[in-house]
Amino acid sequence: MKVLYFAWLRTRVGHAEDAIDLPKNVTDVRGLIEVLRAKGPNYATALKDLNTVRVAVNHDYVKLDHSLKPTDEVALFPPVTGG
Amino acid sequence: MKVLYFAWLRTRVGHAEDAIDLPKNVTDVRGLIEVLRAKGPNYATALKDLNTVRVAVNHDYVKLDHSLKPTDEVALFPPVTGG
Amino acid sequence: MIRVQREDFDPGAEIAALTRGRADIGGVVSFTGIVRDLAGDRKIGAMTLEHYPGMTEKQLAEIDAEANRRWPLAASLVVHRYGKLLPGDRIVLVVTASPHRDAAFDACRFLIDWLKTRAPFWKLEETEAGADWVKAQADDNAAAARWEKPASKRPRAAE
Amino acid sequence: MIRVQREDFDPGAEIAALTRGRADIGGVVSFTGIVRDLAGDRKIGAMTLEHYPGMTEKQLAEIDAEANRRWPLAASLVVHRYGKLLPGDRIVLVVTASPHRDAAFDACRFLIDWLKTRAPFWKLEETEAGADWVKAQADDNAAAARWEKPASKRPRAAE
Repeated sequence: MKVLYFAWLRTRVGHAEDAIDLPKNVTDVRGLIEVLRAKGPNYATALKDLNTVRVAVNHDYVKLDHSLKPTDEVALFPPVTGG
Repeated sequence: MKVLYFAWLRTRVGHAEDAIDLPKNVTDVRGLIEVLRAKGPNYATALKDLNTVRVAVNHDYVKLDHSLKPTDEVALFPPVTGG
Repeated sequence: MIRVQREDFDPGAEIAALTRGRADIGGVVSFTGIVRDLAGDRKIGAMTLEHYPGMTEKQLAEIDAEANRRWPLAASLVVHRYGKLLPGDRIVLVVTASPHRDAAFDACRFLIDWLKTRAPFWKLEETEAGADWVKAQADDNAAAARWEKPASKRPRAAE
Repeated sequence: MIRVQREDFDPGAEIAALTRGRADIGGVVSFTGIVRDLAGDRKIGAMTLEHYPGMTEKQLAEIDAEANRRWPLAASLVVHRYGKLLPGDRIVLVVTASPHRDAAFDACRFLIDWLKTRAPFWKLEETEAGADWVKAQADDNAAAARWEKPASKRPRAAE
């Protein structure tokens, strides 16, 4: 599964993209975030406060209970500030 | 006193401008309109329904009870339709 | 700033001139009015805009000043044409610039709403059935009334 | 219509292209967003706009489609830049055209309000103190919330 990071989530994680093999017992966004947090302190810090994290799957906004497929493109990023 | 007409008020009166010598007993816009109405059927028709007549004195909107001076420029016209 | 002219105007050039070299402006809103080819179900061939020279400028300047009193504008512009226009021609331009977009939007809408009921212009439409003076629209009066101030701002409120 | 691009745009040319040969359009409203030189009291030297290619286009197209569902627009356009910008640079353009000006004003404001909270762009501001990611503003969320539909339009309202 492709996971992308943007803005300060990207700078805190330290890179823009991961390829993640989702464990079988992990089926939703919340589970993916737990997997990521366990990858190291950079991830744990970046993903500490989920109030400041937005999630998109295949270019659409989703909530934490959204189910994931191995072919999904997941993106994690802060609230947007364009315009 | 200079009196100007615009739009269909001008076409109904038949010309764009009059020079009016205001009788001494006429002191306000309402009185001026009575003087004009008496000038002929073209004026009487144009000024029949005052709901559709707007009045400006020296380029500002005024009401029918506005006092007039001999040096005033008075304009009579329909509700505006620009923009 | 206001202008009354027979000639066409270029909205992009006006917007650019108003904002050139200004880094204190967050948002610019423009309204461009265009002559439509239909009045109800009648096809319009042309339109002639009559105006009252002198009063037009005075009324537009007062409306522009009122917008600048009500909102923190960095710049504002009203351009209104007169004379003969064809369907598709530009007729009026309002541009407002402000550090904050809400002020720019509100002021732009206020300016077009108020000038439609206060600036002395009259449209003569030419259709196949002849030439007709356009009637003032209740819609426009309602739109302008949105911007009436509460009683505290009216000159006679203290009486 | 939407476009995401690094290059500058010309508001006047975009407005003209959207309305050329159209005599069914009564009013065109545009909003141009410009990079300001101040963030609070800090002087901004430059700004870099990061975005999420693919998702940006999808979200902007959905917002544009929603505007066209809500209002009777003759045409609409959103152009948003990314990359490095300087104070005074144009950053975003929204243009809406409609037979009636209220629809054009409302749709333009809706588009800028919604894209500010939904389009995946992030601003990195460079000041003397260093580079900082801009924080999302409560103001912008409040502005976007103005356009939320009543319960009947929400997908879960029937539950």
